[in-house]
Amino acid sequence: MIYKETGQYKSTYQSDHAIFPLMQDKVAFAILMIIAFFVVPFVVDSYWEKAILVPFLIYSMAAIGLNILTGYCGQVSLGTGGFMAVGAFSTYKLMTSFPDLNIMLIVIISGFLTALVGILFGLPSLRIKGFYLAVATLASQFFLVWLFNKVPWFYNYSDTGQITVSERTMFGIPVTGAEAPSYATYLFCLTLVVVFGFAAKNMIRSKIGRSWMAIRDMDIAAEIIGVPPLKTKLSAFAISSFYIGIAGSLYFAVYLGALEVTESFDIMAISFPVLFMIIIGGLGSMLGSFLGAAFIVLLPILLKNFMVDLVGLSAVTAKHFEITIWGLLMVIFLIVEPHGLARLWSIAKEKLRRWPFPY
Amino acid sequence: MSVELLNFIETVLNGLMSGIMYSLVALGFVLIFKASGVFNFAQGVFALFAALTLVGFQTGQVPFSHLINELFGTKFHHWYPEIHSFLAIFLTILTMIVLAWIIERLVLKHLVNQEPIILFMATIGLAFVLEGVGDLMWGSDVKVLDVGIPSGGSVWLENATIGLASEGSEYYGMYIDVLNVWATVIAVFLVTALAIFSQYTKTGRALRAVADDHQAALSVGISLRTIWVFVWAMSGFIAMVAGIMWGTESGVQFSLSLIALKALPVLILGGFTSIPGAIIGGLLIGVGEKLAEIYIGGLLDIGAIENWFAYFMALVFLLFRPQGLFGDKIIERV
Amino acid sequence: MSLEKIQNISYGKNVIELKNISLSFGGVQALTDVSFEVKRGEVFAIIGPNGAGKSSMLNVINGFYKPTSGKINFAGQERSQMEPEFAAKSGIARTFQNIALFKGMSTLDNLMTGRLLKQKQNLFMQALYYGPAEKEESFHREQVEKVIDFLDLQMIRRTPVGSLPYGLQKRVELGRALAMEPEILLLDEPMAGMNVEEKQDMSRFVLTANHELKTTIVLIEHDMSVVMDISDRIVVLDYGKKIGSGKPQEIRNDKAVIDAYLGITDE
Amino acid sequence: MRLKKLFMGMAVSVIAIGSFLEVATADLKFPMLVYRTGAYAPNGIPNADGFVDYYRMINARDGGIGGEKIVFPECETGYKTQVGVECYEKHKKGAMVFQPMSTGITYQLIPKATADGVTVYSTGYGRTSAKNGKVFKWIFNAPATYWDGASIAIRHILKQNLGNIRSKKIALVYHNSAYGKEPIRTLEVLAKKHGYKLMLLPVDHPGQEQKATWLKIRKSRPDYILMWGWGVMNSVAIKSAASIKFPMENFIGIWWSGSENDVLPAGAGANGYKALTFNAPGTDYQVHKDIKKYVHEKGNASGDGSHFGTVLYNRGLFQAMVQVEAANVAQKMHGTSKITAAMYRDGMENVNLDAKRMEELGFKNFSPPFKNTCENHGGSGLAAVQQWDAKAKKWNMITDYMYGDSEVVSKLIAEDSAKYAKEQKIALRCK
Amino acid sequence: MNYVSIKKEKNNSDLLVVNNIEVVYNHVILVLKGVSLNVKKGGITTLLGGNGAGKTTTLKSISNLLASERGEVTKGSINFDNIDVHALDPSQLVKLGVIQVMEGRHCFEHLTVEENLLTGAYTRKNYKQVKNDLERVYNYFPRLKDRRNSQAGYTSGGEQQMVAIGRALMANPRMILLDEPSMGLAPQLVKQIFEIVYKINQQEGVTILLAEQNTNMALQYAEYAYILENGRVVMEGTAKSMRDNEDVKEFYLGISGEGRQSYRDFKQYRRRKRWL
Repeated sequence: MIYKETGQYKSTYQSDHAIFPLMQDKVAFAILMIIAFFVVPFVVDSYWEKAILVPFLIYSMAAIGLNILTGYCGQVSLGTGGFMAVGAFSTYKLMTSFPDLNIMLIVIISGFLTALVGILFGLPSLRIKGFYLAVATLASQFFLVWLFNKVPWFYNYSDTGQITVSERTMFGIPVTGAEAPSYATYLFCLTLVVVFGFAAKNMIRSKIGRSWMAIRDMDIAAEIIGVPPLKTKLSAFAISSFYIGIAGSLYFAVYLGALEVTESFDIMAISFPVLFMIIIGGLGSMLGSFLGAAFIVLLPILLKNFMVDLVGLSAVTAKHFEITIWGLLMVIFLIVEPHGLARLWSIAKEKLRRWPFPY
Repeated sequence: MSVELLNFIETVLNGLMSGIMYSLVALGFVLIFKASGVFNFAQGVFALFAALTLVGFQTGQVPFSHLINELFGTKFHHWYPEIHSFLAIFLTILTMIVLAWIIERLVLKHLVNQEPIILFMATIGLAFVLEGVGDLMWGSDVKVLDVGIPSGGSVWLENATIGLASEGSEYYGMYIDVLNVWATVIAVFLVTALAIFSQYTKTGRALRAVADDHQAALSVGISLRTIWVFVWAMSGFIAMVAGIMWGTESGVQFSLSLIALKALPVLILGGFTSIPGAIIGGLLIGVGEKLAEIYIGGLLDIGAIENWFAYFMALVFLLFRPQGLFGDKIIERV
Repeated sequence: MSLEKIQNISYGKNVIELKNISLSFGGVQALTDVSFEVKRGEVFAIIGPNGAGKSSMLNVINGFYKPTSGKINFAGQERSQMEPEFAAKSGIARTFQNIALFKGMSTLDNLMTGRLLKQKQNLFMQALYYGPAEKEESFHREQVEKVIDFLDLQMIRRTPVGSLPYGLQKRVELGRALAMEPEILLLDEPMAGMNVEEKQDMSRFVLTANHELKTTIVLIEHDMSVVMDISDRIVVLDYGKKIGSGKPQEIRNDKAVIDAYLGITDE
Repeated sequence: MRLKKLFMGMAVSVIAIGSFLEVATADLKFPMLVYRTGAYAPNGIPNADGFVDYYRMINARDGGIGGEKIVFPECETGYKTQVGVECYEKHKKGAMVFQPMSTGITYQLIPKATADGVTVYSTGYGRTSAKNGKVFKWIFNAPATYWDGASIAIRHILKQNLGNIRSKKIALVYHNSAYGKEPIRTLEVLAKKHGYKLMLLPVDHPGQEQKATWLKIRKSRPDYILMWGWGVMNSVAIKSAASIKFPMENFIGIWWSGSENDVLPAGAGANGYKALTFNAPGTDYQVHKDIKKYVHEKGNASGDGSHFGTVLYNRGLFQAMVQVEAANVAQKMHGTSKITAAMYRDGMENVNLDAKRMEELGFKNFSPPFKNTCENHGGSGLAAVQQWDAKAKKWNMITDYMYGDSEVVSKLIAEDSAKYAKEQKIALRCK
Repeated sequence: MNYVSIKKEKNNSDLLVVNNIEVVYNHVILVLKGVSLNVKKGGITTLLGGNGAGKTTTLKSISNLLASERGEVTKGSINFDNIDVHALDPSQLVKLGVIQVMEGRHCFEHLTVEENLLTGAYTRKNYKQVKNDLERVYNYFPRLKDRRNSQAGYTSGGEQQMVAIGRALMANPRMILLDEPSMGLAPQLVKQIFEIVYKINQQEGVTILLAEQNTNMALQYAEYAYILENGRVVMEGTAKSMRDNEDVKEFYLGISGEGRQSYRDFKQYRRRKRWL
């Protein structure tokens, strides 16, 4: 009985509502945070930063955003790429228009701007449901990408539509631009993800979260108990887009540093992968957003390194295998546990709780 | 007639033709969605896979030759020079049937009664698998596909219409791609056959029954698995037709799989569950996007709007009919 | 059980009046010129054959359907239709014929959704959580726990309702409605698919809510023995028309009602 | 739970090999970012094959560069920027030069490589203003830039029209991305100068469906069409042009729109199509003989060897040759065969491929001579026009190598690079 | 093949024997904990019990519709006419003559009434007999004949129940598993449906296994009854003996010593004894 919850009684509703009601979870989470904030920054190198950690954090942010919309509010969206582009281009415009604005502020304002766009494109959700909505959200995806490619104002009339980040600092240390040290970009993203991760969790366990889930599970009944569908769905779109916008902002400013909209925010590059993340991680689960992001960021790299460096296949054959195995794993996962990695995790915890007894 | 009018007609005509090309892809989607509630994102990759296989058979490529050569240091690529395209098509159809059977066995069977989004994701996984396997089997080089369908501008139409313009104006006749005409003929044939089949045969009725209620279908003794294999094989066949049409136009290569994205607006406009919807939706989208691209886009000098315009069009239609133009009305009761 | 609730109950006053309600969709006439009123504090039953328009009637009352003609007199105002949100805010709660619970959520969360309208903290405070939002959560949790206690749902507090058996789901649904502290409770076939024993339980809950919380109850039910036993007044619909109304005893002996609905009298 | 074990095993292996165990050798490391999969694979494969065959030939024939073997790990990007970043980070340690093979990834790597001190060589693509060595210390794009290309195409048209194209209508069909948009500014400036009318026709990725574009062309009848396409877009465009009976000799593609893969699907219709090039097609060069002898006949050909001598294959040879030559120069300059990345950059900056040197390398008349300097990272800017002979299935060079409108181009480059320098606060080099 | 002669198979032998089956959902949830039933040829046998008692699961494990809900029979055996059917597909069972009418009707909403009925004959080959049977079904349910061309989704609950039963009849079954035919129906309709079911049983000799909440009705028409609780059979007997049993009276019929109790008079919850 490694994972014991007996003997931990709650005497107040507050403690019963806590994010980690169990001591073990609390401790584990604290340790994780200590490692993330105080150990990793000292050992991180640029490969880990650029190829794994920063993308993982950014995708987690986007996944939280999409999970709010899809996992909690039940509105399937394939427009993530477009919304991330809004975040990225807001950041670029803000950076170039207000050279003295703090980068943290820029990122958050970009989030708010994306939220506004999200509300606009969330309007059809009032009438359209299910896959019809999912496909309809592609309209926003294609339109936004087209817009940022077409209107030169967004990329400051550069010849090619490429945008490049300039250097910005926090506490004197650059966090954007090519000179930013690995630990700085990592910590910058980590802080945002942790802060907004908690905010998301809090919203989910409050009134607004329950309204979303009510709409998700049965919108008619929700309306009848007094959940206004318009406001609730739009709030989900807004908050989801806020997170996705921040993710887009970081994706541009911290991760890639330079990008061009048609390729970097392509539906196959962003919208689908982020949707995989929340489904493989677990719809309607915060933990799932992180697990899913980790899975999707890491797996291809794992497979690639495994096949190219260990097995010694040529890059191209490895890639073909990678695609195949990747697809297979997705299918297998969905068959084994349609509720995602988060569910697997809780089953594992359940087993630990009973260990060494089988039932 | 004024040249403007003729040009307009030409645009509409070409839009219709493009639409048919989209419909060919959308049809496969509809079939599968109707029978198994699966939104099969792999339909585009199906088309690619079918086209690759067809070319592979036709040119006698050895499947997995790249892989085998890499692993064992051998050097073989082809085992026979070339065979007739009809034989190749026949072999491809067989392959697609086998593929359908495998998919039912390995994927669908295990995902019965899952939520639609899970099934959707599974088909994306499937798309990756097929893409990877297709690459491994046949290589990712571009391949020329020629099964003897003529293509290129129609000289006959051009000559026939050149005189229509009013005297003295500069007009060169109307343009239409012969390949698209063929696509239209084939699509009309396919849809008619499908409609007759599903309305008037026992299997067709069973198909619709399965589409309505899996459990009930099971309870009256319809074997879901047979129906599914049947349906997936059929949409594999349609994918092959789409693959041939698109592949003839652009060569067979990975991009072929992205035509699924062009079929999606067609699908929501026509309704996920309606075969005629797939055709009408395709025609509407085709005409709409071409007119938009040429007239709105041309007027405001903003090119490349057709991609999002198609989706916007579909969206506007959806606002009035949330289940698509021909989709089954959602019978909702409280 | 005592939800904090101060009501100036004046029994016998009309709490809602429906005047000449007609409703049609897509050419189908669901309700034709139906009028009745519900009095404060009573158990009021609507009965009639399948497709008589009973559920449509409830949907009109809580604003989900907009009547094509007719007036609704509620909360001192005469209006031509209700809005679902307004209805919910003014204390109309309901349950559904085919359970409409939030299947992905736990029993507790389902009941908590009943409190949504009463929670006032804004989005920012909710995201911040600690402080006022937490206090508010705890307050409502306490209220919901009372309902849990009343309906004996303790064992399934954390269970996702989707995996509960049908009867319990019905009970959770009632709980969600009660958590709204409704003035009027609309129950659409609350006993459908239950055996006698379960019906007895359900009747008890409904009657307790009616007696102790002074909730006015509007009920659709097919089981005549239940209806006759627990309701104060009954209205009978057939093909969207009102064919009778009155006390249970009057209905039992009403010729038109017997012909259209009851067939043989209850043994 | 077997799955779990597999994952654990793989997790361990990635940690082991991800970055820490990157083997540092004395060899010269030329990482290759290739794309043999995805939408652009048909173009990526022959190009990559050229690289690989050349490196293998050098290793086999000369035992490497100055005795140092070339290692050229391939990293498959699928033409995707994010994967490109991962590949770069994975291979940058000890790497001499990166050939991103995509304009998107090039833009991406410019600041990073500059910060890390790694040379980026984008042969005839990428950011045009990187030609200005004063601003872009680590970036090279010799022998010619897109803006050279655009002005050469215009020059070719001018020549055909005896210098007067005032009444002409020229359409640009371009890949709607950073790559495709590159020539627009130049063409606009040139339009002002020469008085032609420019029509812009973007084609969205991947370019499978271009009906509207070609209907527009058919209607408005431009005299010439220029094309900045890549991947499937090229073949569909050429086929469509043939279909609407556009005179193919008036249809000119950039050097990335002129490979066999682009014209073959159009069959006879493609006859007469023109494309720019800065390297010759065919297999009549010494280097091909060497590759045949040292690589193919030994059974070491990259891929199935079927791309040997194609345009993009030959371009791969050329690109690889320049990269190898830069190492040669660096070794000579610094007097050591074990050069560092910084030394390599110096070598690249001092590459001087005159006719004599080309001949030594087995590239006699293969491409025009060029030379990098501190200020000029963009080489000569020379390119020629080649034309497709559909019957012989062969590209023929129909002009000499010519210069673009250097007056216009260099002004644009100065402007753009100055803007970048200002944005990024870069001090100018090369006093 | 003479249709009627086969169907009139009333005698005292057991057509269906369910022996001590256990059913597990999702590999973890044990729903049936050893249920045994014997169903007499040509009779009506009823399964009674509350919600979640396992009635539906029992029927589904016989017709083997469990598989599609991630359930499986882990123990025990099911014999139909001396054939072990527990591993058979639903379609094979239908061919053998066992067909289930599911709870909640499950009509094919977008098919017309007639098409619905015809799908019932999916496993049959003889088109002429199918046509005859269609007419017979219309005889039992004249209302369906009037609505033969309307979409089943637009018919009323009662009509849908008729479609469901009619559809089952179209398979020319030897045994119908009838799950909650009265659910959500008005009293008059309930009676009508039960009468038709009874008629079918009497005239066609189709064996019927009926799961029902409406104990009163079920016991009026059935010959033999089982009571399930919590996945176990807790009581069985002839319908008559059941009707006279005090416990059944109290818990399932709502009648205690002196007569029917009013629903108004139950004062407390959790007052009862259980057969466990």
